[in-house]
Amino acid sequence: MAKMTANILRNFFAKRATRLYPIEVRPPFENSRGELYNDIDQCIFCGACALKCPSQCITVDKDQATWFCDPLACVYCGVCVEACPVHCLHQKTTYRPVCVTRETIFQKGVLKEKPKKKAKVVAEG
Amino acid sequence: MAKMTLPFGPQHPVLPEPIHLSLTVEDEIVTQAIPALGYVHRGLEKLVDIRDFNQMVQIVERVCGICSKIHAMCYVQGLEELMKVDVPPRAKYLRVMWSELHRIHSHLLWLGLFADAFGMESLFMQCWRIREKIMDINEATTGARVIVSVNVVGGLRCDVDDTQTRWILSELDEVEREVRRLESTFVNDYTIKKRTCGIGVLSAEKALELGAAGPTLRGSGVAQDMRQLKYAAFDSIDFEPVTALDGDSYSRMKVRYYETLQSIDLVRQAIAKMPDGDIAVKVKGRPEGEILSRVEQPRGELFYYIKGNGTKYLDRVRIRTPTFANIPPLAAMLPGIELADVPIVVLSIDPCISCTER
Amino acid sequence: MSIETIPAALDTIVGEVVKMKAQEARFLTMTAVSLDEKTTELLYTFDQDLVMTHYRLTVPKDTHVPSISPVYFAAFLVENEICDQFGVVFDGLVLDFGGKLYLDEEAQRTPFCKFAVTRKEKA
Amino acid sequence: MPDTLLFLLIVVPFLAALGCLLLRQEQLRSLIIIGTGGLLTLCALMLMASTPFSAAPKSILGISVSMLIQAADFFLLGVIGYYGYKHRNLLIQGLAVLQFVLLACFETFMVAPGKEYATFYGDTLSLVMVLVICIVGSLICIHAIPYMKEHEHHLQLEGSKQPRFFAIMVLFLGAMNGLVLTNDLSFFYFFFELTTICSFLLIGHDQTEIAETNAVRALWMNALGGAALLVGIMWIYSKTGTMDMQAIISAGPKAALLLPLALLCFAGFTKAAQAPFQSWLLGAMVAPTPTSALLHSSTMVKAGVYLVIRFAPAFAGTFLSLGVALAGAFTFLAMAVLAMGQSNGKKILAYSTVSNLGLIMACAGINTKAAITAAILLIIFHALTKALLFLCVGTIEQRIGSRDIEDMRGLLTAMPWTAVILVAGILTMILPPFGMLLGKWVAIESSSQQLFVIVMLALGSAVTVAYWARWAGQIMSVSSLGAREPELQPMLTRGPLAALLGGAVLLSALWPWVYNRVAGPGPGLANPASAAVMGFMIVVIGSGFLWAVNAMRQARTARMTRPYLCGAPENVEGTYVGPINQDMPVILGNAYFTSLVTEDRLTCWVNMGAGLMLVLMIGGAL
Amino acid sequence: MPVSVIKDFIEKSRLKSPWLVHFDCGSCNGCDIEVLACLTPLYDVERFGILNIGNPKHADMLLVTGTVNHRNKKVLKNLYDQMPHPKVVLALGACGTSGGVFREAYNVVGGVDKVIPVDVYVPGCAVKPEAIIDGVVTALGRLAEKRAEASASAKE
Amino acid sequence: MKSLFLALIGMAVAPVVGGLVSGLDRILTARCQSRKGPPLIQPFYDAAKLWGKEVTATNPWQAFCAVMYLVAAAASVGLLCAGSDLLLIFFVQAVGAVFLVMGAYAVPSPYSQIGAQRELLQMVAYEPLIILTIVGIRLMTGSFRVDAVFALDQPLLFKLPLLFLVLGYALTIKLRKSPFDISACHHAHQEIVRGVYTEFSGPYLALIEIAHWYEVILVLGLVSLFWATSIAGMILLVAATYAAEILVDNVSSRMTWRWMLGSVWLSGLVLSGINLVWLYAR
Ligand code: NFV
Ligand code: SF4
Ligand code: SF4
Ligand code: SF4
Repeated sequence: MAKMTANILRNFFAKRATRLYPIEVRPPFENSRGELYNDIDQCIFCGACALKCPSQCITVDKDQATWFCDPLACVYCGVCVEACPVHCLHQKTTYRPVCVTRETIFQKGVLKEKPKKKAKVVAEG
Repeated sequence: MAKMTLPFGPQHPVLPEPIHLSLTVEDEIVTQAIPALGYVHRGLEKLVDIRDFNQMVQIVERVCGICSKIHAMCYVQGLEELMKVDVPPRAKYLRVMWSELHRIHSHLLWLGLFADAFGMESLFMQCWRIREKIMDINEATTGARVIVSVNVVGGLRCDVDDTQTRWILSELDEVEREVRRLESTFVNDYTIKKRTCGIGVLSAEKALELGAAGPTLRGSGVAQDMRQLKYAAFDSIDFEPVTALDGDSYSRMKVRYYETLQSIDLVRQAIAKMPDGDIAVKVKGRPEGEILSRVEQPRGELFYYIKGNGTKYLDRVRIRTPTFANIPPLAAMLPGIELADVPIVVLSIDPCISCTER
Repeated sequence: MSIETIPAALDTIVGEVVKMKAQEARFLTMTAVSLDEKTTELLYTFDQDLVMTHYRLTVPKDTHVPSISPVYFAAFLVENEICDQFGVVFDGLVLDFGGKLYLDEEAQRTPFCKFAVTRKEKA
Repeated sequence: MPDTLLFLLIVVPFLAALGCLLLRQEQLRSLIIIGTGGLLTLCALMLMASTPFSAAPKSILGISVSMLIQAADFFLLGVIGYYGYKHRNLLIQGLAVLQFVLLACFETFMVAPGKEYATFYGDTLSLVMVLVICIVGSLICIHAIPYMKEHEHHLQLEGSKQPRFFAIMVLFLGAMNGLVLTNDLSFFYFFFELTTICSFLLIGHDQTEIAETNAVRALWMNALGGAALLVGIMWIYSKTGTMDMQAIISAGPKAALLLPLALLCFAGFTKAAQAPFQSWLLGAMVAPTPTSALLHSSTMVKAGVYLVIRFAPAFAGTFLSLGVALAGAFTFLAMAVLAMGQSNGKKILAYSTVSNLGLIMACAGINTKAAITAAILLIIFHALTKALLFLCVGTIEQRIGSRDIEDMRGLLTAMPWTAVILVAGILTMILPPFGMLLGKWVAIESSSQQLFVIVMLALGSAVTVAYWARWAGQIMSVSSLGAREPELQPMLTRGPLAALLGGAVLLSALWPWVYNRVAGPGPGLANPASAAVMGFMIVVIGSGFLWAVNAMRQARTARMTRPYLCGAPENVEGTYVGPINQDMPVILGNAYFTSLVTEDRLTCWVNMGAGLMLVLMIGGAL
Repeated sequence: MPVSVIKDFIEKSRLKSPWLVHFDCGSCNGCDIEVLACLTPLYDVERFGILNIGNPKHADMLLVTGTVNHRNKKVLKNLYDQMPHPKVVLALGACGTSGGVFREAYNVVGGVDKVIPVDVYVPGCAVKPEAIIDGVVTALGRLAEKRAEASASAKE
Repeated sequence: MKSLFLALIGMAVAPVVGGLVSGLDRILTARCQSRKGPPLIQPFYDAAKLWGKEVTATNPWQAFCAVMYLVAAAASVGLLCAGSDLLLIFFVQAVGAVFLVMGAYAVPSPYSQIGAQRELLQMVAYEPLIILTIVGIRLMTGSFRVDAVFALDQPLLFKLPLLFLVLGYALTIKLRKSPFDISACHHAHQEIVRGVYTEFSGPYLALIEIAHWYEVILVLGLVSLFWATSIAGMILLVAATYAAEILVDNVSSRMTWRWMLGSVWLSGLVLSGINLVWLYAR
């Protein structure tokens, strides 16, 4: 108990450990894996991201040139980012902000002339 | 005398996870304890049918957020063996580093929760405060605090550079100092000893017979640790299992406490011996055949059975987690103890239900 | 690649397990794999000083398997799990959850059996 | 006036008993009992006006009183001997023969016709006793009318034994009245033995095997006390040459008299079932509940404490006094601890009786004026509440078929009226501003000079609160309002319960007055609960009570939730979905500390301790 | 003191003292430990009056982590029902909001909103403690809105 | 009349001070754990919020018990302020304790039932100690009354040091602090959830919180009697005692009731015995 008392007293007189979060925000680590965003102009709608995603939360429609992601189902693993052949998919360093209703990411781009690869579209059931 | 039945769980503030124990107590002494599971069962082993073996890495990482890195490691090591992939040595050392970091965070987490179980809130706070440093290391080096997701079949997804390793080492020094400060509290404190010594005793024979694993086994004096199998880079790292002899909650606590310190040392060794080079190789082919893979988790021995059939979808993945092995010993320990000791004994096996039920 | 296993039969398995216990081996686990619609394979794994021993038992559908939980109490959990997931019935379980260890009525029964599988596209 | 009242108080019950025996008609018997009860109550109240008094009636219905008593003494001893013979109990036979011989010697050789003195005497103490006996005792007898009917119905007896039962019950009241009013030691001895016989007959009433064993146990223990009493009386007489109790008492403490007084106290201890003699009172539980109520509250055991309190001034300040205090305090603590380990409602009541009597004994032993006042106050409130609790348990037992407090869990739904009365009764036992607690308070304050006594009282009072609160708590333990069927009971069952509770509450409210009346005029006895303090408490707690009742009423309309069971779903009320999706019942039970308080093991130690105390007490008198 | 002052204080207190109960609904523990981490010195949500009270009967907020499965959905519903009004529900993590990677597993029902109404969704895997704090703050905003709406509609 | 006035003032002020003390307690505890902690008036927020919550009950009798607990606690503080009899004050607070237990018993939930049983055991543990302390005071002052303490010319602490320690035991139990937060703990991480509090919700819990503030004041009032000769001494003693309570709370684990009963009765009795014998011997 004596040792613990010393601990407690040290805590008491030392600087507190608390980071006053909403007031005091620590900048995120630079390689933190956060929210996805697609640089839609670059995207070739190949569907590689959709195919590789372990959570199967991306839907790419190459005919309509749309890229759709369910951010609530995304597990921020970054697999899709690594899979993207044109590196148009990025992760921010912060997570998607909280929301009060279900939100989705829906992006529409223009169809590139010649998709490099023949991609398969996986329809989300 | 008058008996009483009470449901312990599924939502119980002492248990972070939903497990249910139907307890029968007489005069606050437990006479019967029937466990009920299934509140966390997701059935993710079955996802092999719809996720390919690479995607499964992300999925087995989410068997449990506390030991996720090591799950993935066990899984990819199995596959690598099955597919005869030679992982670059640097990756092996990095795997050791991250897995031991994981162990530190898991043990600190547990030490805190255990302190909470015997009602010492300040100790809980202290442990978790220290643990935040490890979480920062995780986030800085891998990009995520909890599910670090560094393993892929064939190696790793990210590397650390020199500045990072130096920073890790200095942080670890700090962590070690702080942890050591708690040594006499955990090991000698009168009230803690009073609450843990002789509570939930598991003899060595009983532990072996009931298939206990990890610190629960080592707390009973059996020096068995899967790291002795020398997976990853453990073949060139000095390692000696930590044991304690009494088999009670106190011994298990001591084992985990000293393992925390040991893991700090292992991380240091891994960093010191880490060679330069690649961190991953390209994997070709599809897994075929069956393989077993075992690693040491914070809670004990993890066992993966993987069966591939030559397609990118595996036939079967079977995960036997340490807590799964520790539940029967727990069921054997509960009868006869006091109700107030139930949280202590339950936590003393460091239960992780999400691992157990997958 | 395949694991080295010792074949066992329905009537010998308990005897083998008793032998393992006499050698003070630690019971690790059992693994069930559904081979096809009609058969399930059970793998009994033991560990002694970090060396594993396996017994392989092939069970046709609807066969009752003798439980080893009277020998190794620890086996009750995994046998119940296999009962849940594969529908294999174990005789003499010390603590029988009757196929409800994990699963409630609403969930799919014996989800791991081949006949219950609807496989998505295969590559 | 006192003479007439005396006659009525003592003789009428005898006549009523005769009536009960002879007029074997139910309605008539009920009438006799109610009538006697009313008459006794009236007489007792009227006696209030004329205390203190003394009287020396020479003859009764033309027969010399002392002759009558002498003859009756021998008759009683004969009866005891007969029962000893019938039950083949050598000890009882021996005790009877011993007393017979002693008494014969005493009467023939020793007693010389001395000077005249009052054979009856009444002061506040006896008045309080008479009031308690008459009012509480009568209420118990009245409650017994429907109770015994049901009881015999339940036992399916062929011939009714009620005439005998009620005869003894009312006879008991007369005997007690005599005991507390007499001033003559030989009379006292007679009434003392009479209560022994009566209790013996009542305990054995059901004539089951266990009833008989317990009755015999009660008989031998009390006969032992009787013998001690007789020896004590003879001894006193040989020293002082008088049987005049007041003369002996007012003479003040005398060293020569200490040993005989110790014997008297011993007799009191047996009668009041103090440890190590508690077993007879516990055994008395087998009797029909009105018997228990009678023995425990207003009669029998109170005779024991009365004896000690009566003679207390004669040993004030001596070592004997300290011994009594210690033994009493020890009983208080030990019995409270034993009660903790009980789930049998009647046994809890029994242990609590012994425990509270221990407290009263301790007060008598402390032997200051304040302490004696406390003792008398405790007698009053204990009698009221204890009678109430016994009658409640009896009523409940007849309905639910069990006297186990575990079975009374949630009684509020089954018997709302009785449950509330029972809980209120328990609360009057342990909480201020009710009399029992205030009495205990005076007791503790007056014992503050005696370390061991106060320590035991402090421990005992905490344990007491615990076992009562536990019981009261679980009676109210119901999970939802449910459909409460209104409780139907005969007026004769309900009336006494309400009257007893009302009495306890009313007297508590009148505490300052009661206290002053009991303490009597005298210096240095400030009432710790003055009218101002009581007023404050009554206003605050009373208005709180009203608020609470109001809150309860509002809560009736609130959304009802199920108990928290860790979120486990409930399909059926009182169960939760447990392993294998089965409905597991929620079983509730109290801790009875079986590992610490085992009745058998602990009783043995307690008896040894108490025996030691008694030896100390008597030895100290030497 | 005028009644309205007390009323205002009570309304304010609702936002100043959110007590939470946390139910792990089949989460992988990743989100759980982050919820616990919120209580610890670095984040110390007690600053906002938040207590992990562990008992639905005392709680104002239900924090749910993990995927709902067939067995725990009944527990979840039960806990929700036992909480007195006003109450808010936070679904934490990919699992809580939608089922995450396990959406298609055989024993998974999906997100929390399949069983009880959810007020705030906090994405992440695992959610970061900061995100949980944000979620709580948002939830309190929702609570205030709901109260305002309710009192407005009561006035009409 | 004066004492009535004092009683009313005490009853009005006590919850405010008690709430602030609880708030301070939480801040200091947080500091010991190197946290920031809640605002000082957090307890008032909590109580007000609880008061404004939906009323749910399992058994209306609970409501009755909660109110009675509060009323008794308030009455005992009132009596203390009026300088009344110490034993009476103690008995009146016992009314509250008993009603709290009965309220916990009122619901057939195993947690509150076990909590209630343990609460009773705690009462069994601390009541004798408080009575003995009061007896010690009585031996010093010659009266059981509070006002008699103020007539002394020397702090009680000098003559009753061991009894003060004994009182410390009782206080720790009464304030529900480790190692004696056995029947109910302020935070819920306990095997019986929140024990006696488990089944009280909404406004009823608010009442109980307020009653607890009263009890804090009662307890601190008792402590202050040990240095009744000067206001500064009183405040200092109370502050030091409370700080010690917080410290002990933070450095010890929760014990079991068996240990509590054994150790409290044993050491409590021995300590108070020594002190009392010494007093008698004088
Ligand atoms: N350590 C670990 Fe796991 C695994 N595998 C296990 O029981 O924690 Ni969540
Ligand atoms: S992988 Fe990249 S390019 Fe292909 S669809 Fe996805 S985001 Fe577009
Ligand atoms: S980050 Fe992972 S889960 Fe999210 S969309 Fe990309 S691959 Fe899918
Ligand atoms: S969201 Fe991620 S971290 Fe959270 S429970 Fe689900 S898998 Fe685990």
